[in-house]
Amino acid sequence: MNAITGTPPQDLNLLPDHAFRLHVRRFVEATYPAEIRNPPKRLHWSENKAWYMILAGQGWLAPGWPREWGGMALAPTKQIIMIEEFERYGCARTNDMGIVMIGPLLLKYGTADQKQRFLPAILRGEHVWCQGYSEPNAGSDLASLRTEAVLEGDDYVVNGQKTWTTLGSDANWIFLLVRTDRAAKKQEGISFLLVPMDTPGITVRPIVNLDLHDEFCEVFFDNVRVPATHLVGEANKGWTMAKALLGFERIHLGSPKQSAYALQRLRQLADRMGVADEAGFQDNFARLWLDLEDLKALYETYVERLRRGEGLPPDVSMLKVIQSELFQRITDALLEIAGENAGLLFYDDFSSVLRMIE
Amino acid sequence: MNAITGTPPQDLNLLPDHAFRLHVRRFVEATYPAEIRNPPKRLHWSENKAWYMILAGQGWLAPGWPREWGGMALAPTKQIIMIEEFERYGCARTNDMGIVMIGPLLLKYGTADQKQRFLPAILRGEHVWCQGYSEPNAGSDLASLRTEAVLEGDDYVVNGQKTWTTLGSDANWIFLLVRTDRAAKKQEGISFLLVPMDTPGITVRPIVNLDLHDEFCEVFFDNVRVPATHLVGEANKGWTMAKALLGFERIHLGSPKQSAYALQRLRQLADRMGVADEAGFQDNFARLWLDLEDLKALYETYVERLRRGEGLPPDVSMLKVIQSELFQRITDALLEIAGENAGLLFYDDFSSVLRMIE
Amino acid sequence: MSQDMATSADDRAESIRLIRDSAAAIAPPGGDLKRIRACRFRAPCFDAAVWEQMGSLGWTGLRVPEAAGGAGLGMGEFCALAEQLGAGLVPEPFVASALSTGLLAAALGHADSLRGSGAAGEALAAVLEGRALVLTAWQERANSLDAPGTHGAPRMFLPMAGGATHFLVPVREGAGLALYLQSASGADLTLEPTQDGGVFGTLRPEGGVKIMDDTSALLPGALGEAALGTAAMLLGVMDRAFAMSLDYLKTRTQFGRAIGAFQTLQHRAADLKMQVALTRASVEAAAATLDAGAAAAQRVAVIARAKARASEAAMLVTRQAIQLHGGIGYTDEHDIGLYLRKAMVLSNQFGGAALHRRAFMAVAPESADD
Amino acid sequence: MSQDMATSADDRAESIRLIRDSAAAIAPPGGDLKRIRACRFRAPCFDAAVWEQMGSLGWTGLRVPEAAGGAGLGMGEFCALAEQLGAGLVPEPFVASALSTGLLAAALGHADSLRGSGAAGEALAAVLEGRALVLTAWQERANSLDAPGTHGAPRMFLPMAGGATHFLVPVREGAGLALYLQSASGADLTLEPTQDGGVFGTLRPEGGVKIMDDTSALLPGALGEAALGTAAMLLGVMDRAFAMSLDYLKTRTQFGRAIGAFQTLQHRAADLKMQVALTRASVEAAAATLDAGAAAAQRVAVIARAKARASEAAMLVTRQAIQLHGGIGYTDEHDIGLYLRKAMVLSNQFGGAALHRRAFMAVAPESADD
Repeated sequence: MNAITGTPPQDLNLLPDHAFRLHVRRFVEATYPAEIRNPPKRLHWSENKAWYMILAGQGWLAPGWPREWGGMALAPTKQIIMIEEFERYGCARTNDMGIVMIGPLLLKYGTADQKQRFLPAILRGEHVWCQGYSEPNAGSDLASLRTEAVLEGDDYVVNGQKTWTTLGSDANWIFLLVRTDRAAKKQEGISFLLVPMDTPGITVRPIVNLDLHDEFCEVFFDNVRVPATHLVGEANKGWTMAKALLGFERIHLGSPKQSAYALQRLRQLADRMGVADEAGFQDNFARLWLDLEDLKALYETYVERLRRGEGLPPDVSMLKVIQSELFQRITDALLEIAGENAGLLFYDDFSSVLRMIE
Repeated sequence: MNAITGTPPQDLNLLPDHAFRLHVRRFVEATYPAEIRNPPKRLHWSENKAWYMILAGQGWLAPGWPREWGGMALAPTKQIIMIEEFERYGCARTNDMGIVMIGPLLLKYGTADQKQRFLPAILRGEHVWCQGYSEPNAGSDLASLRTEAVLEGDDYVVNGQKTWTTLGSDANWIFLLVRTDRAAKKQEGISFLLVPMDTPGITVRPIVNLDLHDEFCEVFFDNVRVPATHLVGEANKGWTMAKALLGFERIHLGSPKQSAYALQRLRQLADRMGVADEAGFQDNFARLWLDLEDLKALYETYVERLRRGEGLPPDVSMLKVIQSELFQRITDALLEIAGENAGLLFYDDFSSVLRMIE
Repeated sequence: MSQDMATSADDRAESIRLIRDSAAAIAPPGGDLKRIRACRFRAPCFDAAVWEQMGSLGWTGLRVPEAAGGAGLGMGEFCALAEQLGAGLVPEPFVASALSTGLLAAALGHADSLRGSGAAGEALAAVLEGRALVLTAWQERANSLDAPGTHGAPRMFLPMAGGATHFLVPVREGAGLALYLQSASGADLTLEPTQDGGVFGTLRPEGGVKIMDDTSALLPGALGEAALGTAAMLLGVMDRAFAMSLDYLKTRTQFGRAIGAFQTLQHRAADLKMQVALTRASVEAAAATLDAGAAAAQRVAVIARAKARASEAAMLVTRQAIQLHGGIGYTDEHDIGLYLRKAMVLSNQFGGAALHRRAFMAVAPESADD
Repeated sequence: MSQDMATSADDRAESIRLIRDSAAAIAPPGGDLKRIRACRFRAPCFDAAVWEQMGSLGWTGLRVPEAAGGAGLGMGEFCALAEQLGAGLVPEPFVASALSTGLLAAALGHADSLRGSGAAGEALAAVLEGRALVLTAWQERANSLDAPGTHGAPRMFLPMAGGATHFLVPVREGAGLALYLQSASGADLTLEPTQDGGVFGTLRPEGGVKIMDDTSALLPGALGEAALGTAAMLLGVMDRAFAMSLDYLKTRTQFGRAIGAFQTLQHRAADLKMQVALTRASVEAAAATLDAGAAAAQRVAVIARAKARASEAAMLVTRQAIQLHGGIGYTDEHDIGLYLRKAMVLSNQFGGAALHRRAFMAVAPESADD
């Protein structure tokens, strides 16, 4: 059931792929807010909420959720088509942590009460979630996770610090990985907690990053009391749950679209600077273009695996490495032909040089 | 005293640098055997002996040795000029381990008897030395050196294997690093032994390397008896002595000459293949050329330190890394413009692709 | 995707898998290279008996239409087999021969009125049985995919030419590019050894019979397919060299650890893995594009992409593979060096990376919109 | 080398060392960047008091002949100081100002009959005291070292133009390139912020007094010296960024080890060290070549080499320095990011790497024989 309109959306799995693609394309072209097309930076909730609510109204917010919870129950192939069409048109990413992370988490590990309380609130745009995983000085395997939650009566008392929390200042809820058993080793002894951001003891401090954008935050926890009912699943099993959430979205991290868009800008800039026909530029441009086409071909082989209903092997992560490296080289080329303009603060999108590639 | 003619050579330190350079140049041009100029591979003793004996006759074999032992006692700056002029003319490297390694070793650590026995024999071309350091599966710090020498009466009994012994099949003497104290840690417990190659129990097996040349050998030791008088310096201090031998010659490993010669070949090949004026080639050639010029400038800063009488800092080793990487890129460019010719076994000097860079 | 398309894609995948498996007959996956070492630097540098076996397996006519006695398979199968032969460093000139059988089959279809068609038919039949080897003598200078057909000009870089029984020689005649079939016996042919233990021949063409009036419309496409086949061989070469290096890293120890545990070596191995994966994606996409009957510009673009990638990646991977092996990699005794030697020969055959990048740019504006 | 030459070389080295040490007055080696942060994005984006101090230290006239009131020092000293200012991210436009003082001094020497020489003399004197800033408005398009002097064309990329008191404007007049001195007050000037917290100004020149009839023989050499000075600043930028990264690697720990103990990071640091060393060698060799009075082609060649190297190496080193710092490097709060921002501005100023490589190739055949 659609959380906004109350009507069940059409089952789009019934459409052939190509027809589905055109359907999505037409919808995006007809409804996407023009003023936030191809944003140079990650948008805040105040900027992307309009698009979020348009998707909500259409019943398209949660392509992967089951239909009984207001999702589209869309096959992975069709989810990818949807992503491709959104990217193609230059749609902004929304504050989608509730959709992408909390939904699947609660559907798999949540209690009936938790599902009832949280899922519809996400679809209505009432709960805006952020992710509290990263900590200062922690490796990516969270072995040295230090934010701690101690059970006192019916509450967990949380102390510690999270960092690089994407759009943390937009959120009214945060999902946390916290250490609940100090004696356990490494990834054991970690639990999953859902915490309202207005709980006393939480302080949010935006991080201004190199391109002078406050996309990330630090979040401090000082004796923050969280009802034990906000624990997801079993205590001390948080890391297992977090890993299970890394689904087919991993392929998205290696999408060639960022590089494709940058290469298009490179071509335009070369035209503008009058170097497009120089052999030196052509030579480098050919390398970048061919590398992009090969990345697309490799990306396609993983999409094809999904299409065949197979899982993604761990080496899907190489897409991200290849894409980052290629994007970097395209940016280098942009900087080079821009000449002195590359030093300007507002010119094309060169602050991407200063951006941490996620 | 000159070992061949019996006359003391002129003290060339008295010449100004430029005059010295011209003096060397004229000598090389007048006497160097034409048939071994710019050899594509490291020459064997049978091929380079003629040049070795010409140098011996001139009293120029041992630029760094003191004059009383038949050396030139040449200042480092002048030694470098000599090397530069030899390289410039394309002179082959000789079997010079006796000159470069054994001479300095014995002059510093050898007994009077050892000096008297070995130094003149090197200058007469009677003793041809090779170096027995490397072993299979050993790291470069020799921590895992396994060839062992056990003192039995007046002899050391040597068992083990050396490998990558340069021109080992040419030599009649080998200097060895051997383990004489198994209990000692890492580089301690290693000694320096001088061993005639015709001692029973020594087997030499040439290694055919990738460019199908037998420059290197494996040398096997099976109960080889070596008189204890052939120990150099103190027992168990071999590693310290070996390190002390790494003198200013280290700068030579980073000489830009190999890359300079390769770049010249690249230019010639580009002319021959008719691509020299193509913008794509020019662009790449400019990069390589500029990199070579910067390497020369960096090399010059270390030469300048020697000129000022300062020692070489450990980071002189970066010259070799830069030069190897540049040489590799020039070789890549050669292969590319050679087209199908790059696949030929005998064409220009492409087997350098297959050569281990020392 | 419709159910029908899915099934046909599955059939296709199965056909390619079968071909891939069948390659084990000649190129055992275990990787014993004794036969390869025995052939190298010894005329004719490949094994006539194995060539005959390749005939009886249907490989010498893999792309030849069934009507002309071949197997009539697609570029997907051709590339899958070429990859396996590359992995096994198989010296028999599979790709160069396929270029000629394609032209012979076309000649038989087009030109039955010509005097030479009988000879062409016999030659094709002999190749299909693995009793003959026909090489196309199209190339007049290095770094070119162009066959000018200059009368009397020497034709260069003929792989394994010492074992050829016939040559196909394109010759410019007026506006057309005629094709002559010349016997190898008595031909003015000089041979030079190549890094992989084979030879390149240079032919000064003379005589022969005309088997086709104009091959100019066919030849570029045929050379393109040969370039893609060579890219597939390079894929096999690098894939196997990488696999050998991974094994080596896992089994060798230094300072008491498997050397594969060293971070730097892990990073280098990861880089090589990406190059192999990108090459595979590029080659397989190109083969699929050709089999799907794409337009000429699109064909040129995907072939150029695949060969440019394969040529550069193969040199990088095989050279790094040697370095990952440490000192032993630099001995002729160890097999890993043979992979670099093969890459040195194949990288520039049917066009090197730079040539193919230029070819891509020349057609890409027409073909790259998606 | 003769004894005399050795002594003079030692004197020279000492003079350069003194200048280098004196830089600490403005660019403290400790690296406190509070002043730099206070200046950025706030007009005029540098500190007039510091500029005056640089005047009293003799820096604003470092290259100006003693006869014209300057210190009359060489490119060795100029580059040594520029390097230190780069290391300290000093925003005061030392190099851009030196380009103008050189031209002003030349104008005074050449053109005493012109109406504007009084004004030129006054402007130069004010700059030498750090009371004025004169910028040369030569550039009409990006990626160029050419001053066409087009009448009425906007002049771009004027660094720190918001704090300028005068502009020098080359204007084509017949066969010559006249030089006009225009006051900044009332000038048609637009400002755009730059990544390093400064501005680039665009001037639509108007009026002013002519101070020189033809500067066409001087300007290329003067721009070349500015390019080399910028290369020296980039050397300082990357050298300091690298040193900060090394410190970071030594002090930070992860998994209980100093992160500098990780092999991959060691290798990356070694790569950066080589880039810094090569840049230093290139810049210092170029300065020495200029000071030795080399011929024009040779001067262009060594400047082109140094700027090409410095531009590419600085981008590489400062970007990698951020990565070596991990997450914290990507915050605006941490100083390491300021080095990349500075490199982004300086890399393409007075010509980027590609432009200088082409300049090198244009003159190199005359100059590269040794």
